[in-house]
Amino acid sequence: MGSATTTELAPSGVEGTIPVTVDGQALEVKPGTTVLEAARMLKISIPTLCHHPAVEAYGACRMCMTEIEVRGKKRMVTACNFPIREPTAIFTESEATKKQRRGVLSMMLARWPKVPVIQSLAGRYGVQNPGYQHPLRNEAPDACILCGLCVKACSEMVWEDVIAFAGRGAKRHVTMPFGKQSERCTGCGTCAYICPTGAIKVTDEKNNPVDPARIRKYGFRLTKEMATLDDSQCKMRRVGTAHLVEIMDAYDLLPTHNYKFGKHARIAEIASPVWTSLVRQNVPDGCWVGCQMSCAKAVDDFVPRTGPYQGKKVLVDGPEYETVASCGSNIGVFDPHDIIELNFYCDTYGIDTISFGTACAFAMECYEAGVLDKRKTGGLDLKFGNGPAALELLHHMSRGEGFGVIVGQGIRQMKRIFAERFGGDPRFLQDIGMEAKGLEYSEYVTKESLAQQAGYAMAQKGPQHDEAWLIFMDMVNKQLPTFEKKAEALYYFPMWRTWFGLMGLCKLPWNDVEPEDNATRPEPNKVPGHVEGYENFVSGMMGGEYTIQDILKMSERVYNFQRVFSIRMGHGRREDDRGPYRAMGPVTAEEYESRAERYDGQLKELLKVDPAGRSTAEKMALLRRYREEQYEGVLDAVYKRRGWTRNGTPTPETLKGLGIDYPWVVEVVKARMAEEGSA
Amino acid sequence: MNDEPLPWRAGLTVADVLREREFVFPLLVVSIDGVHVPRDAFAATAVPDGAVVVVMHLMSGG
Amino acid sequence: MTTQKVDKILDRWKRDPQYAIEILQDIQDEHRHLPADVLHYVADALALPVGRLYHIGTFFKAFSLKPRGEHVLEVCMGTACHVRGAPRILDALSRELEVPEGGTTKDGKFTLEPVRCLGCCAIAPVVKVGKDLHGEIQAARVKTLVKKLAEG
Amino acid sequence: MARIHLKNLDAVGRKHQKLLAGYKGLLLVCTGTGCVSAGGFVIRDSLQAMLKKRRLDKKWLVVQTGCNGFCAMGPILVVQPEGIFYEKLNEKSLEKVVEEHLVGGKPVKASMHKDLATGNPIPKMAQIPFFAKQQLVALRNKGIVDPENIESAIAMGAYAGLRKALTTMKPGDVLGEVVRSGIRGRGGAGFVTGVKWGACIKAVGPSLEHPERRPPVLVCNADEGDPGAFMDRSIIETDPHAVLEGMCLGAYAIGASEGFIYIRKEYPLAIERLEKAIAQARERGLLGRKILGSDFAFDIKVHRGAGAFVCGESTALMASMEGRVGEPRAKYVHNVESGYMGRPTVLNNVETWANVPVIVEKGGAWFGSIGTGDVAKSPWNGSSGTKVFSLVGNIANTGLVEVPMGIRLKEIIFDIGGGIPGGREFKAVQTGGPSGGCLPQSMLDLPVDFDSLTKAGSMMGSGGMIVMDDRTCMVDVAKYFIDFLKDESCGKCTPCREGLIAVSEILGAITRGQATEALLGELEGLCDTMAVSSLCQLGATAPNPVLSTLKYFRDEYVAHIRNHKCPAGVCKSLIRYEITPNCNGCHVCSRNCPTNCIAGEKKTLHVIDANACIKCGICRDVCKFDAVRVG
Repeated sequence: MGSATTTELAPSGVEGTIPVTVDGQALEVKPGTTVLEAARMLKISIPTLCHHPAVEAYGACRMCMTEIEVRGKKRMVTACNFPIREPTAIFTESEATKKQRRGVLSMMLARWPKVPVIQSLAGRYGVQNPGYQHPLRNEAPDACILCGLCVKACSEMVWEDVIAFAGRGAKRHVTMPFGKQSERCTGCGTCAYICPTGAIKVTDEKNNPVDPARIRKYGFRLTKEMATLDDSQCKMRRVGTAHLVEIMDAYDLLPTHNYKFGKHARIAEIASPVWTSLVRQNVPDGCWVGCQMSCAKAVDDFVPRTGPYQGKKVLVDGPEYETVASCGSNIGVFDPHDIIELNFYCDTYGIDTISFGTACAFAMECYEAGVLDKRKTGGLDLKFGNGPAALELLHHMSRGEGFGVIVGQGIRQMKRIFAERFGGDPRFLQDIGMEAKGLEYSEYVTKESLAQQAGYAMAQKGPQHDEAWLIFMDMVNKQLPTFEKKAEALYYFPMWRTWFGLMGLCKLPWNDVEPEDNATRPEPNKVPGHVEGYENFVSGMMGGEYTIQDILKMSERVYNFQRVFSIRMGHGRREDDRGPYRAMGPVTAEEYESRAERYDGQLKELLKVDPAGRSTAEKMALLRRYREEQYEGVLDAVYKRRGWTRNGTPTPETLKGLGIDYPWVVEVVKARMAEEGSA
Repeated sequence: MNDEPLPWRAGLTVADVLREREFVFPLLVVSIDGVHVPRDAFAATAVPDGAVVVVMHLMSGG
Repeated sequence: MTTQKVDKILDRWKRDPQYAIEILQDIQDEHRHLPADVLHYVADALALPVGRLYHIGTFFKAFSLKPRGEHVLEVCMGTACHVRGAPRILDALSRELEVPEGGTTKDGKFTLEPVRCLGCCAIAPVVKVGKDLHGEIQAARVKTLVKKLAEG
Repeated sequence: MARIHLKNLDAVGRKHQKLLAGYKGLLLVCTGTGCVSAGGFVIRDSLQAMLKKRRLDKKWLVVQTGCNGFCAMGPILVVQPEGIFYEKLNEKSLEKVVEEHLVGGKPVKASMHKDLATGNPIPKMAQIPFFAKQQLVALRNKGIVDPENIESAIAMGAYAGLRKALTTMKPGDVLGEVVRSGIRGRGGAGFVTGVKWGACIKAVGPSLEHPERRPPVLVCNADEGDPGAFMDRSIIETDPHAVLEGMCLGAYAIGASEGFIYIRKEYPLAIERLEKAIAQARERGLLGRKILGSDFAFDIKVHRGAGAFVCGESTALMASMEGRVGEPRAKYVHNVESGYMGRPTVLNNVETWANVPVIVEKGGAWFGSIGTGDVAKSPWNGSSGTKVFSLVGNIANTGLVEVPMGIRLKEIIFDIGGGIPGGREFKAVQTGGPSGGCLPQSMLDLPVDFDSLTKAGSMMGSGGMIVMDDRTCMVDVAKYFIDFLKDESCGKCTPCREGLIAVSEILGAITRGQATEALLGELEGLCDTMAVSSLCQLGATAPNPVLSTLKYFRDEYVAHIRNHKCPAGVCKSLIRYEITPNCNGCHVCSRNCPTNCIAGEKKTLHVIDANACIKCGICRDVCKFDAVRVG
């Protein structure tokens, strides 16, 4: 029944195809296919000058004039934008076709006699120089032929619109407004790449790459993907990372109330439509020359309700997904105004929104659990959801006042202070204090992904997702069923992503937009098309040929150096690679019972224990023991894969294999190994 | 599906599966018995009984 | 041009980008040209790329990026005016004012603009100054016309 | 003011008629742009003052009307009920009319129109040949109603068609009448209006392709761009409610609730009257919600064009309505499917809309009976109805005329237009604006309709008709149109932009006597590419002036090329000014010469220094003795 209704609603003919012949060769096309597309399917060439698949067909140069026949009537159309709607015969080389192409070429040749693309097409169609003198004759081989591709590309691909047409008729020309270099031009080079004559030059080559053309080719490919595919993928340009808010909620991964839960009934109040309506989209962030993602967003004329800027109009960056989660759902705040204001003051005070949000969430849970009270907080009513209190706390932190001094020191210090001064239960505080290596967790609930628990807690600089984000692979896709598979992912992705840091690159263009054919390639999770692009980028920059293996090796050296450095500073032990239990499973009965079906099921399936008749506390203890054991198993497997000891120390052999076995480095690991007694 | 049993019914499409499982993420790679299903064909592709459905979520964010 | 004045014009058209051309017309009327800073301001207010406004400003005849004179002498170049001698009127005015077509006198008093048909073909050839039409004008008479305008 | 309902529309009209009947007569002062430039407002105000002074203002009512049509004769006053026509009035002659005619009851012969042949005064407007052969449909209220007073229009039957539609017709019935009338678009291309509306209704849906109904938009194109044409301006200045009512009827037939009028900024008086008319119609419940008290809702907004001929092209017009540069797009998807903001859009020009109320009121069959061909069989079968032309150039009676389709060119030019003034010869008539063509003497028997004109190498266009005498150089005329279009081309597509530059260059070389005959072949090649490969009709029809002059006046091209002569004495590089023995040495020419190149003692034959002469022609203009010759 369902499919029958679908057929009825479907527009007539859309499901079917249309018979077409091109120079006598037959094929079937979808309605709306252009004459040019149909010809290209058969590898029949139709010349174009103003057409490029990455931008909307413009139909301006008229080079692609082609004779067609529909219902017995012949007519001349531009192949690039004529949509086929009924059976059509296409004649790409008929006399009528050639006559018009010659006519157009002759006009162009009169004005731009030395431009190679025109000369070569003129040769192909046997066009001679015309007998009149064009008053605007331009003999430059790299003259602008007014095809408009740069204007279209700057608008549709780059979204900057800094290049424009001006004037009309004979005075038409391409320029930046008022003939001045626009401040908004990021120098991305898309226009220069798409220009068919070389009329646009990129003059800034300060980095002096060995092969700029090779880099541009891959840069352009990415630009094209952003222009043509992003709208149907992650909408990074239109929405930005905020699109993740409702997605994470749907997968029970959005931290709420200090990571107790992964979704919230009030999600709609902070979902991406809210941000797209409040936030000015596509603000050129200019963080990377040539990046068309423009994922940075800004709120214009925001008026804070508190603090030193109260009542004044300010401009606020963001908020990104992480900020919405940390300063929103994780502290129970669902008022977008409060979230933006927290965002603004964090930025203004130089405080990270993730660290603030996670620290505040911890304080709030302690407040609700009775560890804190108003007296201890200096009067702040730190209940979940109290946005004004969170703001007040932030202002206290900035001024170094009262309770703000304590929270400002971070969760690791708070745990100690709350236990020592306020009589909190150190075990409970340890379980719910979302930090590792002294850094606050970023905003994903990792309870159901063992690999990501390790991805967070093992990260060298502390628990954030910069090294690896494996939740989908592990929890949803079930691609990492064994310790070994998890270990492999925890080897590959941290090495790969460390490389972005080494290169000064942003991670988003790697996998927040994907090539059209990505799904059909092996290991689409690694986005092989983009990995190739990075290989070409490095090779084009430095000369020579670099492969992914070379790239991973660069990273692995640095990664091991980082570990050795940690060890030298007295850290880098197995215990440093463990996180709080809140990151691994339900700490409280409330958490367990909210997802009882899931946890009971796991007891049955994984532990072969019948949950019936057991108390929640009993079930929680069983689950916890199992999960903690599992975690240790992952640690072992990852250390092994990385060539580290069971305590997480890189072995001299590993260092040697990487070519970094300098004596003073080996000395550090040997000392640690001696300490472990495993030398 | 993804190593978990999935109740089957006649006329079940890939789009139905994704909707029911709340798989709202845009970057999905779906295959049925090892054959890749393009994104624009989710609604029109039926899931046969006993098929092995793999719904791969790619990574994004942060 | 003050920001308040531009804001007033923007508000008159409800800051609707569909009325970009009308907005620029009002600015042109008020200021006799489209200053660069005003175009940037309007682009921001309408959330349009300034390049689009620049294209509009250089495309339509109603606009000028340089200040036009106090009196704009619009010489109709329609067909009826053409066959009744409009080119000679234009030449005569150009000689009299010592400016080329489209030019503005040094004192900023006059701009000479050939324009397309004003639709007053029955009284061709025609010169329009502000709202006043001068019909059946002759080359020999333009001296007097300019003198009269200069005296106000 | 109270809103008007279906039931009391007539009462409102009758009330106004009664008011008019209370006067002894009406004094219709033309205040169209043509007359205004000649002092129409001054005449109106003076007339009122004169009446007041004589306490006659309760006896005679001064009515300002829109364009009377006979623009060359302005300022014009028509005294009703007799219909006495006074022309070229000034304060003095007006005073005389008031004294002798209004007070004394004796019409003033001196200010009446004179028969061209005999010089005898013609008292009544209806007797003047210029008006005699006209048939008024679109201009039905020309010179009768006050365009700034909605009651005046209602008294003459405005909105009666709308009332008829709302009370007795379904939307499909209105469409049916428009289809039956066979009316073709008056804007230039001559597409059948009923077919266009029908296609739009289909595109609105809901359909398989668009399950949701898409709200359509109506647009009235008042961006009259053809040089030498002012039909649309005059209709709006004369009878704006005819356009508004036509659009209301279109909206009712198509199911639109939103309409736009796109009008040139260069028409300030028309814009002013249009905006007044819209405001009055809204106030009286003829636009907006619950029109005439029914459930029908429709409103109209005005967009001002900023000066670009190409905006007469529908896709460019809509781009500019959307706040973008007026660049056309490919019309492979039609406006009725995706026009303004991607919505189904019906665009008709002013004259087409103004005809609709009459079609609805009198029936499509009535309209179809006027004109040529049997449109009952197929709307493409002929040209029905009347057409408004602006008759200008080297012609005695310049002005606006409305004639039935199929009338012959010579009837318009000689019977209505009074032929060529100053004893000169007819040479050509140009129709269809820059995209049209020039037709010679031999074509004067041609019936004026869409298909005949196109076949002859010209086109109907919007109705500009420019008559040229033997002092017109046809190469210069072709170059004039090409230069006009070169300036007005948007520059988007290659054939139009580059083709016009090239053709202008070649024509320039010909007018300078620097061309070879081989260039004529090159010219024809360029024209072919422009005609076939241009993106829009501006470029595609741009070659018409060149091709039609080449077809009918090739000799003149050859004379420029081979003999380096401009037979009409226009092309500056090929002519020289000389003073003939007619000269009596009055010094007028030398005093006016801008380069002081005329020498001669008083009362002796003057001489022009050919080296210093800039060929401005002023000497010839000012010479009262016909002593300056062009050779």
